[in-house]
Amino acid sequence: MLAQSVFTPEWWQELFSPDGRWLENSLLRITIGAILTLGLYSLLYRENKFYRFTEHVFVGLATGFSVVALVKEVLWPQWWVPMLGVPEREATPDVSAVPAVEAAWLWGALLPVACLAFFVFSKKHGWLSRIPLGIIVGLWAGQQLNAFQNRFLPQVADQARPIIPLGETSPAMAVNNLIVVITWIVVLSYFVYSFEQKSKFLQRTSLMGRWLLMVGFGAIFGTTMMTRFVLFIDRAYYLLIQWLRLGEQL
Amino acid sequence: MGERDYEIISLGLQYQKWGWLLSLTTVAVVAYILWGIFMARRKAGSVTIRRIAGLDQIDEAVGRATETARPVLMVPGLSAALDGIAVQALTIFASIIRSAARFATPIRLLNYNGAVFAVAQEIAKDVYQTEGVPDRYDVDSVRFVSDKQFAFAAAVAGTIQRDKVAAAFYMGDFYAESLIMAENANMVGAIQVAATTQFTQTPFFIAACDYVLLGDEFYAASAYLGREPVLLGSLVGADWAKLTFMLFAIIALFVHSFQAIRPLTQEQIQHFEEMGTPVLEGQQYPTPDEYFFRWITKVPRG
Amino acid sequence: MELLQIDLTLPRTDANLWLVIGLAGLAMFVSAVILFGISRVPSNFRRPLVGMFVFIAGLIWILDWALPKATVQRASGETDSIIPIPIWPYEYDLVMEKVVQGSQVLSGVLLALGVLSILRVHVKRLTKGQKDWPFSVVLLGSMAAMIVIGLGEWIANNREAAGIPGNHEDMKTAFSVVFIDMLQILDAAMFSLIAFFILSAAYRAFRIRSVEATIMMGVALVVLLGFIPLAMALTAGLPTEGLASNFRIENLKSWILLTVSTPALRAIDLGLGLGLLAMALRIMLGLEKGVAVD
Amino acid sequence: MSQDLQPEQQRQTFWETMYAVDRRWLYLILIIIVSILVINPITVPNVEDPAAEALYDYLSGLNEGDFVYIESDWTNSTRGESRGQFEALIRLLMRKKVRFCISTLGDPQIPDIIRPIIEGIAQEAGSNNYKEGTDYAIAGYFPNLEAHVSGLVNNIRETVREKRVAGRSIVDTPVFEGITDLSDAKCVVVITGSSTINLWYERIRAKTKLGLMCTAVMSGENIPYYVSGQLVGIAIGAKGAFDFESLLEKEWPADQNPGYKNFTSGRRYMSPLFFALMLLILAVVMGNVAMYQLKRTGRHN
Repeated sequence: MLAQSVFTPEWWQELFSPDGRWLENSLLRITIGAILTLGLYSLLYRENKFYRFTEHVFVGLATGFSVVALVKEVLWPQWWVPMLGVPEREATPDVSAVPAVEAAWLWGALLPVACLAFFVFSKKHGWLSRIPLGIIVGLWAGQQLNAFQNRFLPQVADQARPIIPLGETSPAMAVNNLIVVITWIVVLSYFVYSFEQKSKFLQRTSLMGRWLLMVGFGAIFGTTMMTRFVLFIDRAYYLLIQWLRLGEQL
Repeated sequence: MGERDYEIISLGLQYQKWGWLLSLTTVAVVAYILWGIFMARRKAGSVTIRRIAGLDQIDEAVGRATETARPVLMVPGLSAALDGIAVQALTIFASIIRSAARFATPIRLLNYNGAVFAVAQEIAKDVYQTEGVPDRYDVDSVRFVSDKQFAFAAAVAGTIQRDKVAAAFYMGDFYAESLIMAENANMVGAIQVAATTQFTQTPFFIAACDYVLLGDEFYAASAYLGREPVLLGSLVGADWAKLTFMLFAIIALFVHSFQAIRPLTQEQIQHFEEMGTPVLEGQQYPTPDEYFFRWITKVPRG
Repeated sequence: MELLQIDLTLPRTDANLWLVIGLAGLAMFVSAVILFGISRVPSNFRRPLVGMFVFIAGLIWILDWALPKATVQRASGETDSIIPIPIWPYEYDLVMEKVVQGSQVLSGVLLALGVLSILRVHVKRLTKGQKDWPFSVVLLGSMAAMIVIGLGEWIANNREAAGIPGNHEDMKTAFSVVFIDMLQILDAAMFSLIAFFILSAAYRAFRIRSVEATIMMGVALVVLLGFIPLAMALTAGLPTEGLASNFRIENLKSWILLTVSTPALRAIDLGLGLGLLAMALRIMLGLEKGVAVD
Repeated sequence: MSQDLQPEQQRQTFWETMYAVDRRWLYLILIIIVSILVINPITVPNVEDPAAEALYDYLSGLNEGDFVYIESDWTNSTRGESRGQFEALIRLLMRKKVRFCISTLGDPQIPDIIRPIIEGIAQEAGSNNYKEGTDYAIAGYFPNLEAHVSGLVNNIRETVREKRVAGRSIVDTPVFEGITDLSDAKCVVVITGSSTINLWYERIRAKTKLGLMCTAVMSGENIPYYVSGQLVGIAIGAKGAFDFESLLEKEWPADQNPGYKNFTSGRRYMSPLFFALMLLILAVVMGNVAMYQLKRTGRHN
């Protein structure tokens, strides 16, 4: 058993008689985090009051943080500062200079539009909330042409690799390239909805497509399992080594 | 400010160097879809689409919830903003809420995004109204939870376990948290139907849920449920686009194959130089990046 | 006389703060009045009106995609690639910039809707003393704490940057406690729970029931083994070249990932892309029920 | 346990239990296995993944004074995999006396997380006591990924000029000596748990080499880029970290170089990972055998 571990008095002394102020006591801070972690892990046995407590702390902190981020990353830099501008300030020995920002006061007009969204709670004027929402979803919709072109056309073009085993293409490569394209087409054929798949052949390909899809999903499953386990192992390290100090640190 | 303070050197960058072919392809896809919609509207009922397994189970799931008097859970995904995916999810949920409203089954519609929450609120309200049971609508049954991924997951898991939901529907964008929700719902023995546009999560839904819509069955769902000509039509258009892409893949396959066995000519080498994708010295055959269709998508424009 | 020549933007000095605030207020008022007018339109015009907003919003981006971009030589000398169509008082690209900025602000404000919903649910639970009301206290409390500390840290940083003396360290420490030691730890903990769920899910689902389940299981296990050193040691005896090398587990893994898995997933992805595009078109043309169109 | 010794009735119940084990037992076993092996890990042999070896060989082939740009955007949520990769990479670069600059994306807190790690490694034997501002620089946090990447590609100096160390901009420090364009960097290494790498594929020019250290989840979508030659190499997940560490050990054996620290979380996490995955495989096999047994004895419905 290591010195400094949870089973030694030193650990408890460090926890309760902090060097310096309590906020700087790293062991205390880790302890807070560790207890919250255990709270979430208790869900594995069953939903309980400890979990419920941790969950509500979590949601509270997270939502609070979103609000903070909204103010300091969106409203302030993207709306307030551009609207009112910033007067220039020269650098002083201990403060760096602040460049001037012109005041685009027209941003003020945006606020009422955004506020229309709050009519969603009103019975009579509920439809007004559809204006800001509509603008947002409209902007999203408009981007999709560009997104489709940039994301999918390269993929489709990339599928086609040489299948003639000459030049720099080895027979093995040629076979693989052929398999790639066939797989792609067969799987895509599974996602054709509106054509009656009367012929045996079409039904077979569609079934085949489903199976090939399962190969892809299996691969995802396999690669993901690893990452997830390592995450848990890392948490175990945090609890057992960093917190309880039951083994030597890295 | 208004007047020009610049000289135009070259115009139409995104159309240069065969770029127009890319734009044309996109336009063609759009045309397919619009044409499909147009045709389907002209003569409705002309379109039939293949069966989509998971969707037939919706009513069964809701019915089961009614018997046990336990709530139905719905999650419209973790879209970062109000986008078409969330809208599609809510469109599907509308029909679920409808049957829930008929059977007076309690619902839980948990949202990740403020805007999506607003729309969900509206839709739920409308459905209960049109079903003529506005009094059955509990305002708090449609909630915003959190817009931090795992806080959301924690809250959903907690809700599932506390309310012992009888049925759970996950539709839309899901990421790592998918399995947290699905396994917890599985613990309380809920019937689960899932459809996600993030195909990296589909395998986990397959493992933990009773019914999973694969890929764009998610988009086909509303057409399948509603049988509206517009939706069916756009589905047909998308099908034709898929077939065209298959054909294109085969053409590209042969083009590239013949390109790959012919050594680069001097003109080609010069051409690639001019186009900003220089050929390595001593290189005899074109590299994959120089295969025609691939090159089009990679050549720098402007 | 400066008041007379008001532009859409005006240089900000320490002097004209109130002028700027006044103008911003004016802008708010005017747009509020316009919107009030809109709210009065007869109900049969509402649908096309909202539809128009959606369509125009979409059109902005479609034009950005379609309008010919150009390489231009600025008067100042440097070259730049823009859409050479001036829209008073800006160039098109600058307008796009503003649109993006505006939409971010817009969707940001909508978070407030969510926060309202949270407050409504939990305050009601609290006042009505419903089941679990103490947890609502916890939630509201931690939320308030995070907001106070988060904004406090932000202000402290700004004051420090502005050279205003004072003790800024406490706030920073407090923030690092609630953010790094609590929020981030909670995040990682919840994330790591997936390890357990993946275990039980695999145990339940990986049964040789159907062809599909079997395929998925087989591939998952092969890929998994391809990542495990000891498993790789099993086939390490095979040659690294030639036919037999294909059966080295890591090569088998890579082959599956590259030759079958990737194209299969790209196919499903293309289908999703088409579905998304169709959705976008329906939304823009107001053919989609549910959103933006009543 | 051997079933033959058990009476008929009990054997059936045994298989029925195996067929549907309460998940909590699995969870408990997983916790026990991982806890034991995290507290005292056992050393497992390694077979380096060729892709990871390719990246290592390229980097370890660099000359003294070469410059490498690192884009690191892992947070606590992928710490398990990314931290090991990060540490191994930094060790290698320091031992090779390669200058590097790090910029982070995604989370303003990351610089605070990585700085102590780097300073810790700089203290180790063989790290040529690296100093911030002379041998390496931390360009800090950039909120906008898109702008940052294109900025680096177009004008690296302007993009990171803002960041100051000891009063002067990092581009005026020896770190950026002779670096006028990103293509002067011998390699850009991206350490990530998210898809930030995709932007690099789009933006980076052919001249600049690109290396990737990612989580296992991302391997499927990124291996193709290694095959097509867009990546010099790719280290995947904890295995990738372990590969790097064992390659460090091969180049600087600890017994010949006293004080050299080659292994950290990569090897540390490998044994618990291995046994956890074994548990998973065992559970799956058990479930299937049980199902088969029940089918055979007609108890499975």
